[in-house]
Amino acid sequence: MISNVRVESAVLIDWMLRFADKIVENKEMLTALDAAIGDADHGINMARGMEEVRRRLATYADDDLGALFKTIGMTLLSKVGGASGPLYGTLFLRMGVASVGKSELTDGQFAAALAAGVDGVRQRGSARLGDKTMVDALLPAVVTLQQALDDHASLCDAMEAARRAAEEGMKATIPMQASKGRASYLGPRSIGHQDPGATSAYLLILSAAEAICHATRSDAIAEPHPG
Amino acid sequence: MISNVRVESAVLIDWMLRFADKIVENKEMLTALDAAIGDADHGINMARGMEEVRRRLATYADDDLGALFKTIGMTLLSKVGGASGPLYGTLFLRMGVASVGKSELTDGQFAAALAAGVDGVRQRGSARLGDKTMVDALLPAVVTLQQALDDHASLCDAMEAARRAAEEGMKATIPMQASKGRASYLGPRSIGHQDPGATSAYLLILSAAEAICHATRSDAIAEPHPG
Amino acid sequence: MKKLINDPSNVVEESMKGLARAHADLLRVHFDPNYVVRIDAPRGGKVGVISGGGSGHEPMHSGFVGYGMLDAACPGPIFTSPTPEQVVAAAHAVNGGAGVLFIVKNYTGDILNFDIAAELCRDEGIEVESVLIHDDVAVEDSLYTAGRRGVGLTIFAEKICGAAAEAGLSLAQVAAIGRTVSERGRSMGMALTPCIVPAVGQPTFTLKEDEMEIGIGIHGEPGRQRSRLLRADEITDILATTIFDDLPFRHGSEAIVMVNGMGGTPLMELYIVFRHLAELCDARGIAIRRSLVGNYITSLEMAGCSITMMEVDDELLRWWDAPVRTPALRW
Amino acid sequence: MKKLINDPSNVVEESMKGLARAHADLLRVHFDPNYVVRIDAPRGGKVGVISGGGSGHEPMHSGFVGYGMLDAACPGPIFTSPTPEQVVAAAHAVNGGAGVLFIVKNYTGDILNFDIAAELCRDEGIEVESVLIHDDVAVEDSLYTAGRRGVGLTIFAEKICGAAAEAGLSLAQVAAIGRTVSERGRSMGMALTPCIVPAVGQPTFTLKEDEMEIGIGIHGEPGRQRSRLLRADEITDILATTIFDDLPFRHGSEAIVMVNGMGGTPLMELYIVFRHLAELCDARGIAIRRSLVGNYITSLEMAGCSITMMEVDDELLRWWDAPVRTPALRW
Ligand SMILES: Nc1ncnc2c1ncn2[C@@H]1O[C@H](COP(=O)(O)OP(=O)(O)O)[C@@H](O)[C@H]1O
Ligand SMILES: Nc1ncnc2c1ncn2[C@@H]1O[C@H](COP(=O)(O)OP(=O)(O)O)[C@@H](O)[C@H]1O
Ligand SMILES: [Mg+2]
Ligand SMILES: [Mg+2]
Ligand SMILES: [Mg+2]
Ligand SMILES: [Mg+2]
Repeated sequence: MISNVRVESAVLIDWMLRFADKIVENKEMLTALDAAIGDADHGINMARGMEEVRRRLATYADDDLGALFKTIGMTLLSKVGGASGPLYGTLFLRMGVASVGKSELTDGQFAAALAAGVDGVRQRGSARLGDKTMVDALLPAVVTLQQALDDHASLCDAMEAARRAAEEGMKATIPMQASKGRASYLGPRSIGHQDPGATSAYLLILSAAEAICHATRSDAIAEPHPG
Repeated sequence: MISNVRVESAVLIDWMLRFADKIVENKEMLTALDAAIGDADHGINMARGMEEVRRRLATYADDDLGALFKTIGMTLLSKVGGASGPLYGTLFLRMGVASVGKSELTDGQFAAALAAGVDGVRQRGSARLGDKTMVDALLPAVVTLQQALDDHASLCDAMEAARRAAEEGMKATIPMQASKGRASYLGPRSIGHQDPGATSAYLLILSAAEAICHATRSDAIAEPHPG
Repeated sequence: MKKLINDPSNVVEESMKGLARAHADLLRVHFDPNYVVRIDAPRGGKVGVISGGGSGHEPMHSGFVGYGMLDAACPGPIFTSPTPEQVVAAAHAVNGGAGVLFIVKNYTGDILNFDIAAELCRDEGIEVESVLIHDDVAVEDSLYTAGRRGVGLTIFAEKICGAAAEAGLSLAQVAAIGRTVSERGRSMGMALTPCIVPAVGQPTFTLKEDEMEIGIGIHGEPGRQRSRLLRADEITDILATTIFDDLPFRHGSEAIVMVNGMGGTPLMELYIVFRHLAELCDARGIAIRRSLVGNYITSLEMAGCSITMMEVDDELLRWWDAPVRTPALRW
Repeated sequence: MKKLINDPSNVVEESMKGLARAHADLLRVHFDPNYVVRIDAPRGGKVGVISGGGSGHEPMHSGFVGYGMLDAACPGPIFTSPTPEQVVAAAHAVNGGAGVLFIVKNYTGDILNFDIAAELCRDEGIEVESVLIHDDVAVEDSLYTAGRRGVGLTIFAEKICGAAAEAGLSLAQVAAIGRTVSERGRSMGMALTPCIVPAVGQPTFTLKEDEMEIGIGIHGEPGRQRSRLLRADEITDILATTIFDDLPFRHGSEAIVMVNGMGGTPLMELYIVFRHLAELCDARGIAIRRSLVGNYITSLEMAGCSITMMEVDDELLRWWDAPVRTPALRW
């Protein structure tokens, strides 16, 4: 059995750096998706925010995960603008509230914090499943994550299941008619396009799975030969 | 020997109707020439004016050639605008002054009236030969006309010579650098394009030659069998 | 992409600098966070009127900062709503103790950011009211969608709330007047050509030589319907009739009317549209009491136009007629 | 050709009708011959200030008819100067016994038609003076050519002569002030895209995606020089330096400055240009006393800009600052 990963500051920063890289790499793609049913700025918005997150995390030292998530959330809130800024900002601010005073999270705590974050997104934007938003990728991911942990999967395996759920959720936005956000103005013309926010949300979950599984492997290698 | 033509109201109206037809037929071509070195309106301007001349001449009755030319000149002056309106307007107003009180012109009187008109154009616009304007077609035409009449050519033959001179003058504008009118703003970039005003002026002289030679032939046919 | 710019990532800041230099008698600008503020802010005892939204709609909003209209504008990046940080900073800059009014266009991003800003302001003891503008009749008005977009009526709300605030009305009163404006106004727009977001470099949609989009918004987004290119009068018929029937404007209605250019359409064409709109109003017995024709709320270099109409009474007309001194509107 | 028009041959008349409806408090229009005239014309004892030229440059000239600026404007067809008939009719409509001033841009067509109109007016006993505007430094100023084109400075002349006439100065005085304006102002423009004359349906020139024209006029004509597309600051350097050196503007010069849009360029970009122009003026010690940024003298939907600068003293500034109430300029 693979050892349990310690979800601490370094892992979460790794998550954010991976997410920043993916956002920057996929900036044009995300913007092109937004051009089709929105206003062609989602990639630009997210890249502006995540580049700033990357800058701030470069010298980040505080061990308190509540503070870490709050920094990420406030950075996105004050740099991104648009719909995605407050939504992703809220996600991390809520994860911060769930992590205050902790320097590491158990598997269950991590899943619960992520679920709280996604719940914040739902409250802020009042989008439901099927509205063709980032919620369509995020919600299946947290539900699947919790389920897999309940079924005693490792956090890495559970995150991999969550990633698959997010991917399916993202793809499921293609045939949907948007009823929230800018794409909803298009009415039926929004059908047939993948939602940009669901796509960046998939990259967020993908990055989390990568960071966690990478940490798990490092720990697994490290453990047999303790310092 | 071909009989002398009687340059009277009907012949001059025929001239104007032919000119109007040619302007309308060549409207796009004239405008395209003006697009290259001017502001793309010469054909439109001239057509607006000549269509109005055609309308007014449709019911025109007065035998006095001074009045006829004045009507044409005032119509162009009040309908064409731009550089060409006052210039062509002046041409006909001056022809009118030279024809006041006459109901027909001799060959020499016709040539002198046309020369007076062209002189008016030169005074109004103070363009010289070589400035790349309508003067480059008009001036050779009136000089050649007078010359041919002095050499005892018939008015029809003389007008045909004048037409050839106008055509050469028109083509000679191609290599010129404009120093008058809108094309002069282009400096050396005006070289290599035929002047639109010289082109409409050629059509004017061509129409005159056609109208006069047509009248000559009609007279020639009519004469052997007088009423 | 042919634009008079230096670097796509600096267009907002560079143009704010130019605005500040050109109108130093009316306003000043603040960077990081970015906002534009009246030269004499804060004015003690006066409600501060603040609006904001993505850039690329100039002169809206920054061009309406000045006496009798906005106290501050918060320009986001091109077509992207500003952040709460900008709005909170602007609120601090204009708050004269009588509270601040946010005029918010109905877009998810604008609402979320202004809502968070309002929460933060209230936490700091600044009284806040918001007026939501959602006048675009091209968009279905349904409980199950994001609702109608806020477009041209925003200018009317900024002018009228600005006048009421200048006259010393309370925050509750100014907000109530703003809500009346919001209820009484309707807009609809169309595009002949798309626009190019500088950072994107490509048009957000493409149209053939003989096509146009009816029911576009102001963010370069495609409209509700693509159609073959119609004559100006036919286009005006479609926009005007949809607006008339929606409020509805009836025989005897009095209205303030705007024919707005999307940025790339010559003024001459806007007057051609206004001409026919006036004929249609005449035929329906709608009295045009005041009008605006020009570029007021644009989409970069998009060609096209929008029509905004608001039913007015004498009180609203008085606020409309009150003096205003801003870069883009003055009388 | 994508335009909000009905029929290319009616654009001028239809837009005049719209103008009249939108600004019935300021002006009225007359058709056949076409002119736009101040609502309160003729004003006894006041010099009548008249300008005119081809249409397609809106808001110039019709948008500057009103209190403190033009008494009448004579719009010709698109890019075609008006006829003497129009100008004479306008002169009759505004003549209050103190004579009329023609503000004429230096184009052969404009000069010929206004000259003939002046002759006809004088025949009828109306005193006439003309001021010729020829401010375009892109064009060689030579005795052997038609000389420099009249462009942006026309707005300055209309504003300042209008103010002087409003103040009751004599025809000779107003004309003298106009000639001072003409001497002290310089302009230069550039285009990113050509424009399409409605009756033609095709652009008058074509530019590749990476090309621009420097030294264009306002009639859709090509410029003096084609160049690769430069950044806004580089373009501003070229236009401004040519203007600075021509007058010349020196350390200590005071100036009124206009950054004008050609019709299809967003306001944001004009402010970016103004920003750098202001930096250049600062560096040279030229004081910008007043400024205009916006679409004032356009070429239909052409994208691009022009810069106009005029050296001023306190007297010219006073005329500039005098109240004005027209569709496109008011303070
Ligand atoms: N009410 C909402 N709830 C959740 N997500 C939303 C909501 N509205 C929009 N979104 C998400 O935001 C994305 C667009 O983000 P972005 O383009 O950055 O902002 P904007 O729409 O303001 O331009 C959409 O693709 C969608 O996933
Ligand atoms: N000063 C002048 N003298 C004679 N002809 C001139 C002069 N200026 C211009 N033209 C003629 O006018 C023609 C252009 O006429 P048009 O296009 O109708 O007027 P505009 O130049 O005002 O648009 C030129 O091609 C030229 O032949
Ligand atoms: Mg977007
Ligand atoms: Mg021409
Ligand atoms: Mg956006
Ligand atoms: Mg012309």
